[in-house]
Amino acid sequence: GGNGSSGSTKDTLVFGRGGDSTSLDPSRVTEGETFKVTVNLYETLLNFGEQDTTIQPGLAKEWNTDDGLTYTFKLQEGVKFHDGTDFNSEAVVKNFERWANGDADKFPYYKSMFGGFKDDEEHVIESVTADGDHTVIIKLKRPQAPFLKNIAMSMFAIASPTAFEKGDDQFERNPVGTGPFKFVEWKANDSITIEKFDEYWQKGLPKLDKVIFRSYPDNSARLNALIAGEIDLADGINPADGEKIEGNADLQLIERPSMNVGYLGLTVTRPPFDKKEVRQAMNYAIDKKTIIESFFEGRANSAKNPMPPSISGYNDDIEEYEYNPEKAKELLAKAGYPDGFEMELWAMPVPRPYMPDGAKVAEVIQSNLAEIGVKAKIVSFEWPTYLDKASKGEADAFMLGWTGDNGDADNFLYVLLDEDNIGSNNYTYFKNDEMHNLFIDAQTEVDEDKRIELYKKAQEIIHEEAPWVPLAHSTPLLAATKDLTGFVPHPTGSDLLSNVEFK
Amino acid sequence: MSEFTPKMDGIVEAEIERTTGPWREAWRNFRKSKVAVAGMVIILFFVLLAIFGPFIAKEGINQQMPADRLQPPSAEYWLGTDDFGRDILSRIIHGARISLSVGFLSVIASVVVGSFLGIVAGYYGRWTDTIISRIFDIMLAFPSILLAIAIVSVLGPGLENALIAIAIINVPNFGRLIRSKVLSIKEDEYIMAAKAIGMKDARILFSHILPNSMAPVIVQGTLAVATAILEAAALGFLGLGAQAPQPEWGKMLADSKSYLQSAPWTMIFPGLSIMLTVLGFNLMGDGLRDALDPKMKN
Amino acid sequence: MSTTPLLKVKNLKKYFPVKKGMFGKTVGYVKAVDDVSFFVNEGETLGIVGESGCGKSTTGRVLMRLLEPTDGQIEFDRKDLASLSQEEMRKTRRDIQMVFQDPYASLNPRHTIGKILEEPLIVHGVSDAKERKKKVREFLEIVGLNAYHAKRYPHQFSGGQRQRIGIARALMTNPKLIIADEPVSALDVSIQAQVLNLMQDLQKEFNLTYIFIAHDLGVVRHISDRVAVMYLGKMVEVADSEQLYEKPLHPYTQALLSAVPVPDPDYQKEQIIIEGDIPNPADPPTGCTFHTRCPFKMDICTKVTPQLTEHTTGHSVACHLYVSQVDDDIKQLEGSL
Amino acid sequence: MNDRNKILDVKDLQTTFFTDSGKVPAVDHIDFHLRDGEILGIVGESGCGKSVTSLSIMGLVPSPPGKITGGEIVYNGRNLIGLSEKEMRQIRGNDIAMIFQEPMTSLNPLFTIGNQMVEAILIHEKGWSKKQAQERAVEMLKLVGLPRADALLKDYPHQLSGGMRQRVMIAMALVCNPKILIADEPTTALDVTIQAQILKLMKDLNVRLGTAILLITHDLGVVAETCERVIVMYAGQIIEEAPTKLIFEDPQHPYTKGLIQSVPDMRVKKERLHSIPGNVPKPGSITSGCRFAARCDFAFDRCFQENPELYETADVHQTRCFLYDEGRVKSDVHNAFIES
Amino acid sequence: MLSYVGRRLLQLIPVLLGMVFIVFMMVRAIPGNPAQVILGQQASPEAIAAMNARLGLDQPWFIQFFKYLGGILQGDLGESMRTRLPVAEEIWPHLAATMELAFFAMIIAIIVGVNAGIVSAWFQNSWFDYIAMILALVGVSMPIFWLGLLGQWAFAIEFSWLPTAGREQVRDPVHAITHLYIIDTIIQGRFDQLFQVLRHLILPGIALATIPMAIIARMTRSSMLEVMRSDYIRTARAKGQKMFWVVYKHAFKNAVIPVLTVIGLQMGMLLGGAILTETIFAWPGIGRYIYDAINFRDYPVIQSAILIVAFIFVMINLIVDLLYSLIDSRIKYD
Ligand SMILES: Nc1ncnc2c1ncn2[C@@H]1O[C@H](COP(=O)(O)OP(=O)(O)OP(=O)(O)O)[C@@H](O)[C@H]1O
Ligand SMILES: Nc1ncnc2c1ncn2[C@@H]1O[C@H](COP(=O)(O)OP(=O)(O)OP(=O)(O)O)[C@@H](O)[C@H]1O
Ligand SMILES: [Mg+2]
Ligand SMILES: [Mg+2]
Repeated sequence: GGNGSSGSTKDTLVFGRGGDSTSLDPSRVTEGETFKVTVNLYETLLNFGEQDTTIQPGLAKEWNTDDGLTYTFKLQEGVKFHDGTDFNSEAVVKNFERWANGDADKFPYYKSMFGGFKDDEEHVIESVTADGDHTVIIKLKRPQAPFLKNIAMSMFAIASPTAFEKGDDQFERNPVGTGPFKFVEWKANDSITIEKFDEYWQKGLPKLDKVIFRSYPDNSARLNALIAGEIDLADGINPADGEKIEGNADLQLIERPSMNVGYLGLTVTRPPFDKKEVRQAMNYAIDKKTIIESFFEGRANSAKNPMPPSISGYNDDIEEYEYNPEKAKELLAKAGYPDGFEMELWAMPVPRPYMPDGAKVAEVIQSNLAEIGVKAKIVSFEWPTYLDKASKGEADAFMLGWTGDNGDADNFLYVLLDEDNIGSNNYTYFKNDEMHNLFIDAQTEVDEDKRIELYKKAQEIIHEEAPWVPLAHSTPLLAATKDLTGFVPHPTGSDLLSNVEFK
Repeated sequence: MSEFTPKMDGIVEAEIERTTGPWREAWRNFRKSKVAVAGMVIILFFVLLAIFGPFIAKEGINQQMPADRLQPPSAEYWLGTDDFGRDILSRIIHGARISLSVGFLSVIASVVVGSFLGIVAGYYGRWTDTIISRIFDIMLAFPSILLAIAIVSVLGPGLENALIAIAIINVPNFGRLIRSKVLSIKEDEYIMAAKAIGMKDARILFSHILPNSMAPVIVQGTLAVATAILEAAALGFLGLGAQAPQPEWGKMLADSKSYLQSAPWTMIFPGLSIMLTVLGFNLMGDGLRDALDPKMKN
Repeated sequence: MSTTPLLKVKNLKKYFPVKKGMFGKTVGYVKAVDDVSFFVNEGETLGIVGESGCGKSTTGRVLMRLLEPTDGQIEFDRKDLASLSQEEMRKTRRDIQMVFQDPYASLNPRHTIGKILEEPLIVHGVSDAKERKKKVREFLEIVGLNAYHAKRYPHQFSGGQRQRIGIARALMTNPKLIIADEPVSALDVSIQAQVLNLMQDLQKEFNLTYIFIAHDLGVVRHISDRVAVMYLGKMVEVADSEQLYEKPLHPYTQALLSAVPVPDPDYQKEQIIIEGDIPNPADPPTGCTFHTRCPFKMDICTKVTPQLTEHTTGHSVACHLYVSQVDDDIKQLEGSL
Repeated sequence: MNDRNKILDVKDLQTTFFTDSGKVPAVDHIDFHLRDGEILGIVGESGCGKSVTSLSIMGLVPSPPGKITGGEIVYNGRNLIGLSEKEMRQIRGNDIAMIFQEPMTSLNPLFTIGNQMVEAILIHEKGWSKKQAQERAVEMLKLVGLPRADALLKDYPHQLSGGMRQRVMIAMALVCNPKILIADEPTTALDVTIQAQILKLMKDLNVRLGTAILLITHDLGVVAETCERVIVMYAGQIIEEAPTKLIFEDPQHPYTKGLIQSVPDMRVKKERLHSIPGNVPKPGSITSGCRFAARCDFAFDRCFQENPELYETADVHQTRCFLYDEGRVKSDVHNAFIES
Repeated sequence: MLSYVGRRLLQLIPVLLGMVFIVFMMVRAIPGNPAQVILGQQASPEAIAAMNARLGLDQPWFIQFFKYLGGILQGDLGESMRTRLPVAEEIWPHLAATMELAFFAMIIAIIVGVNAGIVSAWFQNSWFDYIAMILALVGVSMPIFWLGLLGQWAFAIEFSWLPTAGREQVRDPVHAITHLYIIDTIIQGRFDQLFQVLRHLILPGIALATIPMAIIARMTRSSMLEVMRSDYIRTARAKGQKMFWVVYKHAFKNAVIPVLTVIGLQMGMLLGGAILTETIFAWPGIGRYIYDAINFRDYPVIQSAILIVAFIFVMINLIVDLLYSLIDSRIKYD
């Protein structure tokens, strides 16, 4: 690197990423770049596991419930917010009250996760009360299976009431939490700087003095900056560059545990995709292996279900559709399309962790389909238009994907394929009553084994009906300088940096 | 009267240069300029590529050969292969067709629309002029690439829409050019002469004003093809222009950005093609300017 | 040469507004032609001389209504041109034609000579293409060019040849009156003579009437029967050319004549060198516009604009010197009676 | 008159333009001299090489495409051709000054009159202060008859009329007391009344300051009124040279004669003008024989084959015409003219 | 003069109004719902409806338009839908970043372009002239994104002479005061940082400068050639003036006006059109800002930012026009 670290010791981590955050109040946004920062500024009552989505203690050191309706949380003691105020049960209550008193526009995620706001029928939370300084009791109106996982999501981080009481807009520019780092400076579209919080309650942490999140919209530019030594850690590495990084003695390649799925959605309301045979034919026609080899550089697993294997409820018994153009042709003939048909194939215009290069994958799919006589025209829109149009059911077949938020099966299957989500995340307009009932049951089923059964059943239906061609569960790549240690990438994409240091 | 032969000081035949029309004259001037001819040769080369190339390189523009991904230039693949294992040379040859058609078509569209508006504004003047000129002002006040991006955003990404956007952003340039040309030619003495023989306005417009404003339009048009190709490539580069698997050069560049270090040929050749073609048009435009319209400046 | 006036101009004015500001407010006028009256007899040549910017060209153009007159009457062939509709005027133009100063700018560079000469015929309804072609050839030869020149383009001709083409174009419609605006100023001396001779020959042959605009007094004398002198938009003196050159009355005419260098080293002339420059036509002096440079300036000159009045038969002058003199003469006459 | 020094001696000067369409010998072997304090006229029609001659003397021929391809220009015993640019600069403005045809465009529109005059002075008067230079400028402006000379220094050229600008040009040219003033059509762009003023001024200055003037014009009238001696040029060559009186009284070359006859005379009305047939040739378009042969009424075989030299027909009179070749009898010539 | 400026500003009003209107309509014609974009894939239809209401997008377009217009008249450029910050506040750092880059590029372009043009005209048809003009042609033919990438590859990655991207050293960020880092570092006396800031400017600056440089060089040359033929240049030489001064004083001043026009136009182009360079060099500038805003359907940001860029563009042209009269006293505005 030409301009090494002038003066500053290796106490500063520069983290290169694809875009800027939009807010530093995690409860107000749904967007991953924000959480990447806030996970280091705030903490949640419960945490996910280091590299999975199991429930671990967070600001609450213990919790329990008897009936799945009343939850008691014992809070850590001696925790302080960055502004010097104390973290206690009252603060927790105030945070929940703030959310519950908001609206969908302010706290969109709260609604998705807890069904609604204070006065809404659907609102799951009955009450949040303090029992002394360090105990919080949350009562639910009805059981919610993934409740604890929801609590552990980054957006439900506990912020300093004194800070957010100054006004929401003021607060999201001046975040105050209990996390290992505190906020320093934000240069819009450029960088966010956070520094070590000296009074952090976990002794010895964080190890770094300072972290700078720097935006490089272009993947190659980001990698270049890493090679040049301008940054220490780069998110969003093209799979194509993986080999190069591995060959570079100064760098290390880091794989993020996969918790995503990339798929080709088939809009079941649009002929010929209203025919199951056609959808199955598509599944047979696409050569996932080549796709994965060429454009995930092998750093992905071929997908057969709409959710990754790491999530409990994954049905491994399902037999993947093999690559078999002949069979596909047969099915097409059966469906009444012996000579194939013409269709639009929507290609993602932007790279996403689950789909590093949509356009190129589309090209492979296009040539695969050509083999079974299907003429696909590749179509692309800008991302917002793409989503908007796809959600309106305007695409024949579209590429998309999903990264799990909380590691729950519900967060994949129900959100992406249930009829309730037609018009939002169920872009295929797929509808199946049996499956719908399975999902609803699962949402309130507290017994984990029973839930798993329900989801496995649902996956069978999905496999048979084939509204998707599941493509891959990719392993998103990061790269770092060789001397960086203690970095543990999280499947959700929000990485806690308190253990990171330079050797 | 026909037997009238004034005592005339006869004209020696040899004194009148025996050359032909202004166009032929321009061509002679043009030929004299080495740079201009070089430009024309470059363009011809790419035009021939565009026309016949697809027959030569019939095979494999979209033929994916996963086994041959990212091969460096070799005897088999003269310019190497891209990340699909496609032959870059074939794709560049096909790309010539795209870039040239975008360049020509968009410029023709803007010339037609711009000329129409420019003539209306320049010849009829008054409020039509005011309105049209204001619209041109407004359009020109936007940085052109931003305007193009916005238009493509409205229409949706794609080669056709990029073409339309480029055509639109160039309209005011031609409109203004024609307008000013019409205004200045309107004052020329031969227009006065045409009026003096009792010619009607419409005839003056079509027989005198239009043909005389064509030279700068041709020059400007040639240069505009150059810019249009660059703009199309820029839009392609931003992912707003040509879509996969069209072998548009700007898009090829964007697609190969990440192989800058590992497979530089994937991006060097498309970039070079853009530059050469554009250079060709710029050279030729310069030559045409000198030949057709020496007074016209940059 | 008959004596019926072919053209009679009365109180002709052409003011160009001087505009300023965003809304083009008119803040004044350039009085390019200011109250000019004269006539031209059939078959004669009226020369108009004056220094640059005095309004010669404007007068010519207004006569053809290439510029709309601000005021005044233009009686041509018993029609008032100033009141014709655009369309009627357009048709009348076949009878009045123009030859322009700049032989380079007045021919469309993209048209062949044939096309240029054919156009007047097309415009005025000669529909037979063969006849048109024949006429083009005929006139090319009349002006001393060859029939095959019809295929050539203007830039292939020299200035003098182009001026011949310009003249041929003017002749195509058999006009009665030709207004020639400095037709020889851009030409070399030896070529100038050719063109002047040609014009004289054509006049005789076709019984043409000329208004010949020039700033070269020698040329004007040579070609004109009568001469009008203009200064700052006004006519200051009109007379038979013989008279005007022998016995100029207006001090300006006198100065002008004395200023012209004569190609004869032995010629002794009285030198009247007038001081100063021509005033700005947008802001002309009051009274007699020449008073700022006049060696015989009187008080009245700064206040009263002298009218063009006939001093002796066919010799009019606009100068206070003569008004009073005439008055004196009359008095003397009266006294002697 | 003849005993005055030759202050400038041009010998066999050739200036050629190397253009895309070939070599153009704009000045083709010309010889002449200028004497101390005289006014020498050069007349000729457009394109005959008058301006190129004067630019050659100044060393200002635009190059490329122009180049002095031969001859000598001797000033003060020094051949100006071959001097370095630096040496030439010492001479320009200081020893030989020049004014141009278009007073409208000869002054830099973006600098004040004062600025341009002071510049002209300071280039050559190294030791002078700006103040001194300004005083000198005012003095010169007064000399050329400009009123309110002080105020004028602050004016821009566009604020002056054509006549005033030409006076400023003259003042600027004379500011360093040059020995020679070359005036290239100084009055062509001016109205006659103004032309008369400027010509008078130049004659006055010639007498008062003794500056030799090379006056270039195409107007025979101007020559007749102003010059002592005249050179007539045609197609890059000198075709006749004589004192003014002689040229007009006894023009020898058919061209000169034709030229004089073709000018309409203000004093008498000629029935018909004499006219020289044909066109003015472009330099370089006629390469063999006499340049004028094609238009000449007296041309005979030899004229189309050889280019005549300048024949000395009298002590002070030279003509480039075979009619004056030693071999031919003078009277023949005379008869030929009378017949014409 | 002042009244002229006033009048020009008045004349700007219809143009700006037209621009506001066009931008407003165009932005709304872009498919895609901002609320959807803001809330992301996960959002429920109700949330989107609520967001629409909050953003005022549920109202008819003309009401939205007049509200926006009213806001602008009161100096309120609206609030970013995405970040909820006032656009007026958010835009400056981006604008400053682009301005710094554009000025830097323009200075390079002017210094190199003007001198190359002058020398080319002075020694017309010399080797220098040929090479400079061919280079200039190559320059205008250069896809700058390609040039930028190649530059980055060669100088930042292969040789590591220059930083690959960004405005400052990431590890040692400049404390922003004016957001023009050159000025900020000077104010703070951080000359080490100033040095770094300049180093960061070089690659994107040169990439951005290429086209204007070439255009300026060509313009200067042709303008100079024309001027050099004029009579007053001959006059200056006839005085005995040195060629250097004739060229640089007499000729250049006369040739400068068309060059200035081009500079003005190009400056405007750079401000809005640096988007490709900004993308490649991760430069947090206005072009990128607008591009992102388009992607996020952030109506107020798109509208206001484009408006501001266009306004600056128009103002630059006004300033150029005023400069004319400073240079050439014949040009008078009254
Ligand atoms: N279209 C016009 N608009 C405004 N002023 C004009 C226009 N045409 C001519 N003038 C002015 O009218 C006056 C007379 O001009 P005109 O061309 O008739 O003069 P002229 O005698 O023909 O001069 P020249 O000898 O230079 O041709 C001049 O002061 C000129 O500036
Ligand atoms: N820059 C040039 N390039 C090429 N040829 C030139 C150039 N300058 C002059 N000439 C040629 O030299 C010939 C003589 O030109 P010059 O300017 O001396 O004529 P002139 O006698 O001064 O004419 P005028 O009366 O029109 O000023 C011209 O016919 C032209 O062809
Ligand atoms: Mg005129
Ligand atoms: Mg000359």
